[in-house]
Amino acid sequence: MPVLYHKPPPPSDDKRWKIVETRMRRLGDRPPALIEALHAAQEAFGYLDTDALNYVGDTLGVPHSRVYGVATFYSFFTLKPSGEHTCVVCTGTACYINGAKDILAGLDRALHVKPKETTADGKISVLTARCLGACSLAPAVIVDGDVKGKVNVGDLVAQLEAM
Amino acid sequence: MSKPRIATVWLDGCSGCHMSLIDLDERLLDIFERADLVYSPLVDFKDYPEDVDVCLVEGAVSSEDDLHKIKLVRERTRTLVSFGDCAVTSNVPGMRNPIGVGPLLDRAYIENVTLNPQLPSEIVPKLLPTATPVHRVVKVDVFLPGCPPSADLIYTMLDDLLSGRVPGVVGSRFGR
Amino acid sequence: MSEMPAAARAVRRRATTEEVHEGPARATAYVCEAASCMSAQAHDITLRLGESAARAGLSDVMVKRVGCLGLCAAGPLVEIAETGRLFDHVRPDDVEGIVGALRKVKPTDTRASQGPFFEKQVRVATENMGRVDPESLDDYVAHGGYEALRTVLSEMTSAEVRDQITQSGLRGRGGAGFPTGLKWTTVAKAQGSQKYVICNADEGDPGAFMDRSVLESDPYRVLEGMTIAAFAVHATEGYVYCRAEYPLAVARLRNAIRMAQRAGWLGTGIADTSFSFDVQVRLGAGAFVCGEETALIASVEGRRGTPRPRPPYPAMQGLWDCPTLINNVETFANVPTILRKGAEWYAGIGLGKSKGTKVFALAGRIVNTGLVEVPMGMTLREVVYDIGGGIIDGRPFKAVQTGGPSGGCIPAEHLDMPLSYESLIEVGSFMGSGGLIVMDDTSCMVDVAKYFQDFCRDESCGKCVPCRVGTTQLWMILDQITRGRATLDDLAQLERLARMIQRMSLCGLGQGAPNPIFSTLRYFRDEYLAHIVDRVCPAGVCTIEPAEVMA
Amino acid sequence: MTTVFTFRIDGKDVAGSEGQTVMEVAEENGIDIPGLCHLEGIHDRGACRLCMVEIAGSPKLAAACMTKIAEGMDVTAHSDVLLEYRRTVTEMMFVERNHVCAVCVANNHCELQDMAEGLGVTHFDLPRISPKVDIDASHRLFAIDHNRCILCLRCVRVCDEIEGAHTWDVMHRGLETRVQTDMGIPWGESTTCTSCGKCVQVCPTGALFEKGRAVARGSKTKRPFLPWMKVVAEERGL
Repeated sequence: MPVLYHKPPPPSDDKRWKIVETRMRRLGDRPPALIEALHAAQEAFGYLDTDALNYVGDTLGVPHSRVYGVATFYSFFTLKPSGEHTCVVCTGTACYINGAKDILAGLDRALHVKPKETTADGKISVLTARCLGACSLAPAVIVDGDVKGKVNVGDLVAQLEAM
Repeated sequence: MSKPRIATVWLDGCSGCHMSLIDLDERLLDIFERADLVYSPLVDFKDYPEDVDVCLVEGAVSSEDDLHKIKLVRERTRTLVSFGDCAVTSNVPGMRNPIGVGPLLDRAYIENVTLNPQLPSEIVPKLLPTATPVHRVVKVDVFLPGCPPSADLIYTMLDDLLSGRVPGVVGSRFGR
Repeated sequence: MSEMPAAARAVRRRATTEEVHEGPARATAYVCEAASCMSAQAHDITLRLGESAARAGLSDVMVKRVGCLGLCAAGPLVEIAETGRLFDHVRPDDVEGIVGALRKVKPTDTRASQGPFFEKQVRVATENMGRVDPESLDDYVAHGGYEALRTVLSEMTSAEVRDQITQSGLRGRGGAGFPTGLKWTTVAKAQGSQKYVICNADEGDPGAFMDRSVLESDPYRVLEGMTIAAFAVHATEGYVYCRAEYPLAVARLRNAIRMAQRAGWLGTGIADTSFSFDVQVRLGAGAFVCGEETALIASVEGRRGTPRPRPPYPAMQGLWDCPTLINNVETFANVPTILRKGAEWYAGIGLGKSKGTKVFALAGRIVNTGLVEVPMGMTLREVVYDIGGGIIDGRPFKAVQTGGPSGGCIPAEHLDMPLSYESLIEVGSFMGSGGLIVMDDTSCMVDVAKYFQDFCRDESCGKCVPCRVGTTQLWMILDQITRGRATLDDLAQLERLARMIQRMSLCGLGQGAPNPIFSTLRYFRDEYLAHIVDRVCPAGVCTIEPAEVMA
Repeated sequence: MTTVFTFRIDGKDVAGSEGQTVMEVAEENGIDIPGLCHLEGIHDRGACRLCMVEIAGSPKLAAACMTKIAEGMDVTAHSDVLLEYRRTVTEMMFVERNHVCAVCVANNHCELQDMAEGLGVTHFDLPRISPKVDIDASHRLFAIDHNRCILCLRCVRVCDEIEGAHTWDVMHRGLETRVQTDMGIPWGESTTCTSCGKCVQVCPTGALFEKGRAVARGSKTKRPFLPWMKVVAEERGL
């Protein structure tokens, strides 16, 4: 299936676009590369903005509405920049029966932030994950990439508040 | 043997269903030859009596007053008819449900009012969180959808009930 | 979730640096570097052990990173290979002690018993786990890796390979247990010049981490299994569809693909034959439904992961409408061993129509949280009590949940039931991918059913009406029950609706969504009634609302 | 030469050519199988589940719109169980969003309303979900009221397969699923929409409608197909 129009230039001269462009080119600049390209863009920029979605769609020859449909279907993709720090709470079964619900309630009480939200000061984003596979550490959270096991709500809140 | 006792009740609705009932015209004479109307917004009885055979309920259950009334009606009625779309689906009164009571009242009584805006607190009954169909609150025996149900449908249903037949699905539709 | 755990970043940086010492060693320390131990700073332990051994002048000691040692609850784990001595919960200041133990290892030492957790297991898919370095192709080959593929390519026809798999009785380890040999034969015989092999590593069941552990611990085995499958079904291209939530597994898998390509185990003309096959990784992006094979295909094709009605089955019309073989990670991981040891050997393990072994992830209120592989037919009691070490704090066992959101809860009365595809279905559950979540008296079964329904409604793709609307309706009723606001009529409606959703939904997600409700109703109806009639939560989990609050 | 299969639907002997679906053959033989996502001329997706039928020998129900016919198959398209299930599906469509027939532009011209009447749905046992959803009236000629959308995706398919614009697609998933234009932007700002009106034409409910139509005045059957093509062409001087 040939691409009907010319490849668009990247939205800016930010070097990170190169990574996205290369990823797409390696996969033939064709529609099936859409999800991989979105992964590349999110990894490079932390989230997917309209520029990124348009660029990826135009390069791969995917209609914009379909790009948007895909980007919003998968919960891994985020269209908004996240806070300075992220706290991912695992809500897998093992964590659930070991108190993940209490952790989320504790975060909401102390920091007024619910899953998929960022605190008002833009400091901390709370996300949930469908099982990190760290069931032996239940309940588990990931704070800025570091997995913490057997989490105590008070300690977690204290750590986040100190950030 | 005394005649069957019929009542009609008006909850949160536009009264259109009652208008449609009046549209039975001369057939009303036939109905009330065979039954007594013991309670209705169309007649002047103060309290809902005991021992009612058939009650047509128009409107959704929207306020604490509606809730109180429908429970009383259910207690004192043998066959309860959900009369028209508001009673059956909550219809137009239900359009407020996604909005929520707080924002709804704010919009109506505060935001759009220039002179002495205030929330009504006396006399008017308190709104329930949602306007619900009658059958979500009490058991309903017969459903008569329609907005409003046509006079023909109402007649067929009453005729069935008064003749001791079980009213079937009466071929009405929501909205019509 | 775009954050990558620090452990995975470390692997990515390190990529392929060899930490395996050359030559035979007198003593070897295996350090578990699978995700669970890695999140407990296991890699730091590896580095410290190496330094410490070097400082102590122990030149004949090897410190080796290995995959999952299984006992995840006790990580970080270090095992002395020669004696079998296991160090758990290793902290930096334990390192000197381990070095001391390494110093004392004598050539005459034999492995001592490690207790029932290890002794009662039978390792097939996980035979290399905790033994080989997951980042070293040489180490895999040194442990018998690629022997099977070499034999297959040089001595067998594709029909013979399929026969072996058929005779072994291997069934799909992703959950449904479809006979693997039959699937391979269907794809092999399907018309089409281009065929694909896809490895389903979109392990989505909460509480399941078998596939992750296999990929983290022994990625070459999965690639070898896929390559054998490709030969058997005449495919030339393959994909591993892996969850993006498993960065360590993805990093090791990508590394393994690169190494295998370089060594000629993937690519054109594998092992100097005319057979060609290559593999690419495709990342999932957080959609549970993509574990369903038609949704998975849609996702590999770069689209929204929505399933489509079957037939046509992917075996006839799959990826880009070509015949496509889709098997799960564990299924592929069994293949090399079956071909090396023979179909009869494999068929000799197990019970009835459930042959071989099954990997289970033990989690929940169980002492030995971790990864185990047991022969089919082992009783649930042996798994939970002998291997799993029983319930935390010695509390009473209430139920074990298997099969993820499409599975069910098995009560104590069935503890002596042998584990097999058939027996699990008989008691109203489902094998699923192998997550076993143990619950004690602190879990409310209505709340558990609500948890799974919440999961299903959140993961419903939204394509078909019964699942999109129905899972939320079921959740709403369960929510009312847990608040003490439901009636017996609501309970009747719950059951009616659940049956309808089971029969009318488009894919396995919707069809299976009511299962947790069915099984908890079957065994724990009294808990439902307690919430509805007596308005109490026996486990004390749910918050019952005051009676006067109106619906 | 096409192969002809003979088989049975509801006990009636019927025949069709290889490749046809159960739905198509049923229609040709005057057997009505309900369906709302099905529309002749665009690809089927088997999503509304109203056309589910029983096929003897199979434990699972099958979507008639996507099930290819086979020699000797024995299809049951109408049974008490199927009727109950179809009623529940229809109910689900009603309670998912905020359908208020009395104030709907499509009142009396609505396929969902017809479906409920045809199946004898008199009320909804299921509680309403009552989500807060948007109305987008930014397009010059048309508007979309998501309160009335049942996600049949006829609009998405007709826009892609017939018009070739692919202005419409779906966003989010599960109960949050919505049809959307371009990058989820207001319809009026879409750069791909040709204003052809096909989506409005095929919408089974009052979700997509022409602006300026009053309640119950949204009939799509009583006027020539795609009149807006002419309007737009004239405006552009074509």
